[in-house]
Amino acid sequence: MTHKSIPTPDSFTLRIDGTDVVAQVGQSILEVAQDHNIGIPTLCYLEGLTPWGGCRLCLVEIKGSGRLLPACSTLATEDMDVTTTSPRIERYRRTIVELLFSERNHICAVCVSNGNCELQTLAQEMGVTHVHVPYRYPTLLVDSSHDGFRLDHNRCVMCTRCVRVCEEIEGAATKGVGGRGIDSMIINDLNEPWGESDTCTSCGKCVSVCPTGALTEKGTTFADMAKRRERRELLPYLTQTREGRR
Amino acid sequence: MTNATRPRLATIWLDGCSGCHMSLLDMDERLIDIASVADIVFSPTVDTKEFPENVDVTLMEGAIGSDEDVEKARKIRSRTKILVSMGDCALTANVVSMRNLFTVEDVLARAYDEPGSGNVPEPRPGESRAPKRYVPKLQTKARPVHEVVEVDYFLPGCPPPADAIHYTITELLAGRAPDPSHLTRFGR
Amino acid sequence: MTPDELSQLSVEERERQQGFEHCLNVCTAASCLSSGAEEVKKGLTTAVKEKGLREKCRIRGAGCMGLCSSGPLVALDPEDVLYQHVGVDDVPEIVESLDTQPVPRLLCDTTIPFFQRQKKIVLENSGRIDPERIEDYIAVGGYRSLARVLTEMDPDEVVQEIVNSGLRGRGGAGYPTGLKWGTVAKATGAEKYVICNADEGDPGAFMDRAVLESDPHRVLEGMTIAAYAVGATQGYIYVRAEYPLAIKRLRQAIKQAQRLGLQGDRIYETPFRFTVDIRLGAGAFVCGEETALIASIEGGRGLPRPRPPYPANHGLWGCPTLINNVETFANVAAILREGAGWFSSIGTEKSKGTKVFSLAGPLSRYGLIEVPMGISLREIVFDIAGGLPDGKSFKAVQTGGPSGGCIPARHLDTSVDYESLRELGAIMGSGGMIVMDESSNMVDVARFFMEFCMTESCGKCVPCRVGTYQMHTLLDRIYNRQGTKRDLELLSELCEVVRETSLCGLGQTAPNPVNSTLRYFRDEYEERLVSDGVRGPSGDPLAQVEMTP
Amino acid sequence: MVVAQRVQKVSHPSDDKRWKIIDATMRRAGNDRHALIETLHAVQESFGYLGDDALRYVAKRLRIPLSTVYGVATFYHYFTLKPPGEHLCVVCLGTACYIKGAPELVDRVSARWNVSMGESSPDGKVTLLSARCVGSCGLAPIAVVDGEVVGRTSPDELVDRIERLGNDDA
Repeated sequence: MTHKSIPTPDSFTLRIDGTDVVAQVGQSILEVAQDHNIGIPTLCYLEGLTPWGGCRLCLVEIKGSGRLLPACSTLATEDMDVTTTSPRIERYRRTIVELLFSERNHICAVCVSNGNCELQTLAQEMGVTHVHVPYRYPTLLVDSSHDGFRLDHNRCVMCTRCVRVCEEIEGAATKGVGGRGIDSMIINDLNEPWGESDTCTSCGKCVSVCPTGALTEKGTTFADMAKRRERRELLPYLTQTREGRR
Repeated sequence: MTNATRPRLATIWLDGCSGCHMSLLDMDERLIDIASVADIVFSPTVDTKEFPENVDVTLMEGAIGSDEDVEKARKIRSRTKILVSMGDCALTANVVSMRNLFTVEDVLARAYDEPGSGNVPEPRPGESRAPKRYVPKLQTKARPVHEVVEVDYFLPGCPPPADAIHYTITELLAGRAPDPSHLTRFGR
Repeated sequence: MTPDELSQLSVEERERQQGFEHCLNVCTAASCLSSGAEEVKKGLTTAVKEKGLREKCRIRGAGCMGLCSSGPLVALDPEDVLYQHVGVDDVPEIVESLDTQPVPRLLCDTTIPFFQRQKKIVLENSGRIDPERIEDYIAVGGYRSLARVLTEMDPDEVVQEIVNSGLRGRGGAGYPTGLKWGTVAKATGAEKYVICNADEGDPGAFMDRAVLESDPHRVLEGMTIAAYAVGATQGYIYVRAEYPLAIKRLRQAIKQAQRLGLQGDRIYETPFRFTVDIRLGAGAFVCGEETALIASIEGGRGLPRPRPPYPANHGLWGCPTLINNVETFANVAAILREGAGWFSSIGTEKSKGTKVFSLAGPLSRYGLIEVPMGISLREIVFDIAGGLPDGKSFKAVQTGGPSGGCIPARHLDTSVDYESLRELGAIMGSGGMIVMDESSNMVDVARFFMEFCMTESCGKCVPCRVGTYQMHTLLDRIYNRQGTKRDLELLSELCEVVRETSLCGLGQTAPNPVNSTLRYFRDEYEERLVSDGVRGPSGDPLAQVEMTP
Repeated sequence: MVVAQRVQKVSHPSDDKRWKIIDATMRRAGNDRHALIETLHAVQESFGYLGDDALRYVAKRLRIPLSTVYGVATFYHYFTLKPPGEHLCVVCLGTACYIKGAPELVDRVSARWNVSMGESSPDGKVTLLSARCVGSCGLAPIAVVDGEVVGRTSPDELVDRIERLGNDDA
């Protein structure tokens, strides 16, 4: 486990946004930043799950590197000089959020996660007032075949948190990704209705980790979703389970 | 425009539920303050038939859903100096865009012909009761306003809170660029 | 087998071949095969048999001879005669004339620049040996470099030789090969791997296919030398399933090499062991990207992962892994045979050696060519390819496929090397080179490549997954005369975001065809724009209104 | 996840002899999960497509989650999950073919048999696929009909060619 600023044999310093910070060997830039209350936006990242590096919102500048690198999956190293934000990075992040809104049918007003949605919050934090690119309006289905849960592809951002939690923590590997590119979809088993899955344990972890309204409990209201969000913040078992397994 | 004339405001309601206008009315007595410094020259709440020339600020509610909406948006844009997209339907097509997942024919059939559509007697097979005249033709997809005309400012929300609308109007009247993001969010 | 036994085999095979008075090499690479080379070869074999000439004449299926526009090709050895557009009907005449004058109407002039201006290293055996017989390769000196390396050189020396040669990766990016080998050699790991990237996915490129079909042992020898240099014992060739002939010949070649002890345990009776297996791609361009390729060999979805860590340290199954492309490996044996100094004397200061291109488009002559680095584009298009026929005029040459760019006529004198092409907004790429005439619309070309990137995007990262879709939508709009000035601005903005934020090379380079056509052919975009007539008053909207009541 | 050291006994989905070919492919790779793509290639070569039963069988034998098998099978465009039509028409959409009019080939075949790219026609006659450069750019535009290369072709010629194949069957 990490300690915020007490030097240990395994610790070293680097600079983030002009400030010297202490990091532990093996920590990612994001972990170090979070330890020091430096905010970097994330979407696909979730503490306790293998970093995915797909949403590109945590891209940061590292002095000497030609490219922006994802903070979630780039190891912090000694004397690294990291800049977490700049007008250019902010512009890129805003565009990425806009691209996500344009990709599927995110209709906040009628979404059960309205007010408790990480995508919505990101848009607000970044000052996204409208989407510059054309909306795709794909025709996507809602899988309500499971007794307790619902999978609404219209709200999915393909962060794969559900896939990772299902495989890495629950060990069921019910969820996966089918297809590729813009046609990628979250699937259950051989792309069958969720309710017919033999492998799903109905543990509900996927629902807990979903950042948007793509995975929800049936019969939930806005208020219930707020509770769900609290519960997600109480998911230290993700980290613990993994630590224990190592 | 000269200093002698008062700023000319307008609001318009396209493909939406009018909720944004309800929120606008929720400004309550602040409406009177606005009316004391500006003229509201066109609005669902004002009895004007033709959108006038030379409007300073127009708040546009609703998505672009029909050919008529396109025509109106274009005319209004050409007669307005500052166009504000008001509410999620204008910004994202929002609830209105839920019909985009279906063809226009299917949408009309659902509304006019299918059992439960309220039409009595039920239409004969192969025959549609969808109006062929007088009602504006639907576009293939409902779209946000800024996909059709240029928009200057955006006011998110479903509906945007009265405070956000008030803030936007007063900032514009004061000659400042409004940034209502501290008061708004998609879907709220 | 020992190195001496190899020399013995080489001599015997040469003697056997010299026993024939004539050798008829029939090109049996993909392009000639699809225009009927197999029938020609069968016809020749039958005719020779019927005439009782089997002792005198050898009919040999050979690899690609390069001039695909004139296929099927048949070359006569030792007469040094090349026949073009050969059909089954021509067979009797060819066989008849073997001891007399060649058939004039079939003759292809081999003094033309197409042949004279090329410099063959990678393709030195292509079209001259039977790719299905290891003895043919050994007869022309094959596997001798490997023998020397294993018996006379330390791994470090081999790496150093490659460093000195100045060879750079032929897959497109041009990373110094020696540096890569050195990194893998220094990396620590229980196991190390050598991977040959033969997932040639660039639409309009078939260099690697031709090399694999024409001279598969060359690639195996290069891989084996690399394995010795970096300390690997297992190799993989990742080849597209769409290349059945290349796969067949590689499989054959591996078996033959195993039979002669050139693969497996105790190669050349030294302690060194190395085995190559084939892994088939399954139609995913992104697998040309190193980390995606590794994911695919591991049996999964071909998704790239963030680098660092680089495969050189953390590659296949977490082990240090050397990945080079087919053409890179195909250079290795020649470098060790002739020396680094010889290799680095060819080409420019920073780009050494030769480059193979597959040349296509409305040209008088096209096909597979190998040219020294530093040659100009003009020499390739107008000398080697003979320019555009039928009075068509040159508009642009596209290099680097979906990651590359279109170069206009005014830059035709540019030298073909990694840096110069990059400066023009194109890239060397793996070697696809497509010439376009006035009938090609550049917005359409950009749209074509964007459609490619969109369908090939793996979907892992947002900017590539959604950005390529959106750029394609905008290009489609503009091409169909429905786009506005704002759409064009938006397209440029997306180009920047996708380039800067995508996870892997596919997304990072996807905007290149748009950027380069915008740079050189902007008017073709602008003339298609429509004015929507619904923009607000120009300038700052606030300045339009005096609000103070 | 529990990794079994020995191969689980899993019975073939049917009596079809072709399953033995699939078994052999997996055995050659030590029944390792890394052999998934090789095995799917073997299935498609033997059966023409990746059926549901085949995917389940391979998943069980190689001890790979169903979702992973489906993910891999649908990631690679070379694999198809539906049985192919009687005749296979592959149109090359490499750059050289594209600029020489390959899109018109696709449009015509698609219109004639009411078949969209990557699908089989409703009458089961024709499957229409695209290839990214078959490496014979000199013959552009190219289609490959039932394995035979049709070079420098035109929309009319190609449609005619496929139609004649259909007639031969009748």
